[in-house]
Amino acid sequence: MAKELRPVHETKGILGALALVAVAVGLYWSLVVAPPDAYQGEVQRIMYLHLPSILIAYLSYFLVFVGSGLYLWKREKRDDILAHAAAEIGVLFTALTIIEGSIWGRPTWGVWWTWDARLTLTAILLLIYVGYLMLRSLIEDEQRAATAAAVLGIIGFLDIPLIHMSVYWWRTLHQPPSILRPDKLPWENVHPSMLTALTISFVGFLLLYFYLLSVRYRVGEMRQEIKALRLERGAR
Amino acid sequence: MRAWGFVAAAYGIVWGVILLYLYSLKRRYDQAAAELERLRSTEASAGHEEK
Amino acid sequence: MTLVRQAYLLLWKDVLLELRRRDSLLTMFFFGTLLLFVFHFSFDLAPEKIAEMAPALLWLAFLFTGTLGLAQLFQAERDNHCFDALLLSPLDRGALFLAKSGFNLVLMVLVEAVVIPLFWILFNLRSWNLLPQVFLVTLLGTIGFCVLGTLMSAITLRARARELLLPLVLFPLMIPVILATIRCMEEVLHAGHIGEAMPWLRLLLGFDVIFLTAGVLIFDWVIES
Amino acid sequence: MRVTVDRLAKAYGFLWALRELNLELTPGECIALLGPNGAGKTTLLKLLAGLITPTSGSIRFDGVNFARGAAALRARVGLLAPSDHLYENLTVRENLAFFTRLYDRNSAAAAIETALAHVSLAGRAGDYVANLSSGMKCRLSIAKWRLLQPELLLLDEPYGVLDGGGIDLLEHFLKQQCAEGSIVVIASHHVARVLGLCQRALVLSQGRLTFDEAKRQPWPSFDRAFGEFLPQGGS
Repeated sequence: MAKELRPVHETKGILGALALVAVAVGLYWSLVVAPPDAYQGEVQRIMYLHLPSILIAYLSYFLVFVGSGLYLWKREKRDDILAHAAAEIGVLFTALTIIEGSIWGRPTWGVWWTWDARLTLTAILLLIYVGYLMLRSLIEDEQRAATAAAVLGIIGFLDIPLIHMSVYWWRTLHQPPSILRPDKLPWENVHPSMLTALTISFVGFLLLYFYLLSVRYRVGEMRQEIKALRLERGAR
Repeated sequence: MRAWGFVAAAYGIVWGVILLYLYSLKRRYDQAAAELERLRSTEASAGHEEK
Repeated sequence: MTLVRQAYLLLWKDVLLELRRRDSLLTMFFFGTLLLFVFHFSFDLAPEKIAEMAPALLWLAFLFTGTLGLAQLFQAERDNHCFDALLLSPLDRGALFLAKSGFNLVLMVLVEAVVIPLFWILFNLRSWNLLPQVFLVTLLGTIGFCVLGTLMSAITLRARARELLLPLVLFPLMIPVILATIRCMEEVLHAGHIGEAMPWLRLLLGFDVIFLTAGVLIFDWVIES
Repeated sequence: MRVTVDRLAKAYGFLWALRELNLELTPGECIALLGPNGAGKTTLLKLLAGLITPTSGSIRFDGVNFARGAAALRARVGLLAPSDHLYENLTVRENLAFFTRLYDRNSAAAAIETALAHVSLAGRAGDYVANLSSGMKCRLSIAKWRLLQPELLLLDEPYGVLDGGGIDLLEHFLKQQCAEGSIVVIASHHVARVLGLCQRALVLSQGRLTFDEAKRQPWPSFDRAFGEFLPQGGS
């Protein structure tokens, strides 16, 4: 995985520029071109942030899983650096998703927070990967930290479908879907330019994500090089 | 018009946070790059002194 | 077969050590009963309400006592560098995982065997005939807890503030087990049989199987001197 | 069993504990591992025992890489730590039974009693290890490794805690191990003692192997290589 990233961060200037353009176009489309939603009105525009964020978060956690698995298998430091970078950015986007959901929920449901299945699931994801970052920072020895984190990266990802299932069942059994649920987005009668806005937004977020990831990966790589150099210098 | 307030808050917070993250990333990047540069240059000279 | 033989040997060793010291078991017993008293005083509930709350309260108690056990799980190996002695040996690390999960399971089941009847007594519940099913559900949940808990205990072994870190990483991962056991127990107490909660029971079984397998396979890489 | 160490290196954080170490050990050899504190002796023993993973380089037993997970190879290596690696709250007998079963060796009660009698601990078989003196723990370790029969036995400073009788026991055991074709590596500061026992000396200094020769009687090269580490007056 990390190998494929190499050409990415060599061209990360271009990637950053592309991301900037896509994000700007996406913003224009989501805020100006797309019409307000028939039921939810203008608030629905938050969805152009919300859906890409959560997809990016899941993509990130998938990369954590892949990096962790490769690290345990091959013991290559770069896979661990990738997993660490992806986890950090995944946490960022998960937190953003929750904030957006909350701001969207206030006018839509009348509350900032409700124990809706989706919100709960996202909050649990955040807890798991904040735990992942804490675990990393609390283990002194670097190799051990990497190993421990890799195990959590794998176990956490394997657990997501189970958590997903349990949280959904729990909500549907407990609370009749009386309030408007976010999965009841009116996909049936979407305006075509809404879909376009969502697509452009998503592409923008994706480009931005890979830009952030490549920079964060490079930071990890440089820190590794610094360590290697110090080791060389400390050579006896 | 109240709805636009929520939209503005959401977009403002999200892009604000992302920009903050970008800033912190840039700081860490520059710090690491400077440290690496410093080590590389001193390594060359230190190697001469020892030999 | 070596796996099972070695796991049994290690489990035997841990049980023997526990019988001599009784550190974990006694503190877990005491803490479990203490929690029941605390619950009783903090939720002064009507009897019919208590049957509804019972599953959640019981599981809260097991979660806390179980974490207490997990925090001390590798204590025997820490003294005298015995962990090195195990790493040095031809021991299959999967066996170490099975033994440690099994040991925590033994401790927790012993505590549960006391705490559940005590709960029925202290809160004046009448449904004694449902206890076997409650135990069965609890057992399945406890297996899941011990399996994943052992893994997390092992990876936090060398962390600073590990007693705080362990529940922090463990509890979010345990949510399927917590929800499933509570829902199953509610159904048992309500309907008298597992009935509608069958999918939950399957989820619980799935969780146990997935992480038991993952643990045996992954533990080799978890353990480093 | 032939042990080949190839360009072995181990770093802790920013420091190299061991660098560029090449070594060849052949069956039946008894080897002294010498060097001042912090020279990397313990690191080398831990690497050979598989307790830590090398930063680079390899260790091979009969040509097979001794990497992580090689359970069959681990059974053939032993590390005798003077008073460690025993469960304090198990009895002497239970400790031996546990380890012999773990290594899948003869765990019959008779074998254990014989091994205990050999190190004169027969009377303490039912005592907890916690109640033994450190010298007795060391004797127990000798009994343990007698039962486990490793083909490569590593010892880290075994002399400190033993009395005269204990030292005789240990040396007799080590000679016997070598005679049976095992390799014995002893790290120690008791230079005269280990040199009396061993046929080959390795000297580590600041993480590098600076000396590796078979023993001769006047041995000027050794005195030159090692003299600087000895206290005034020499060995």
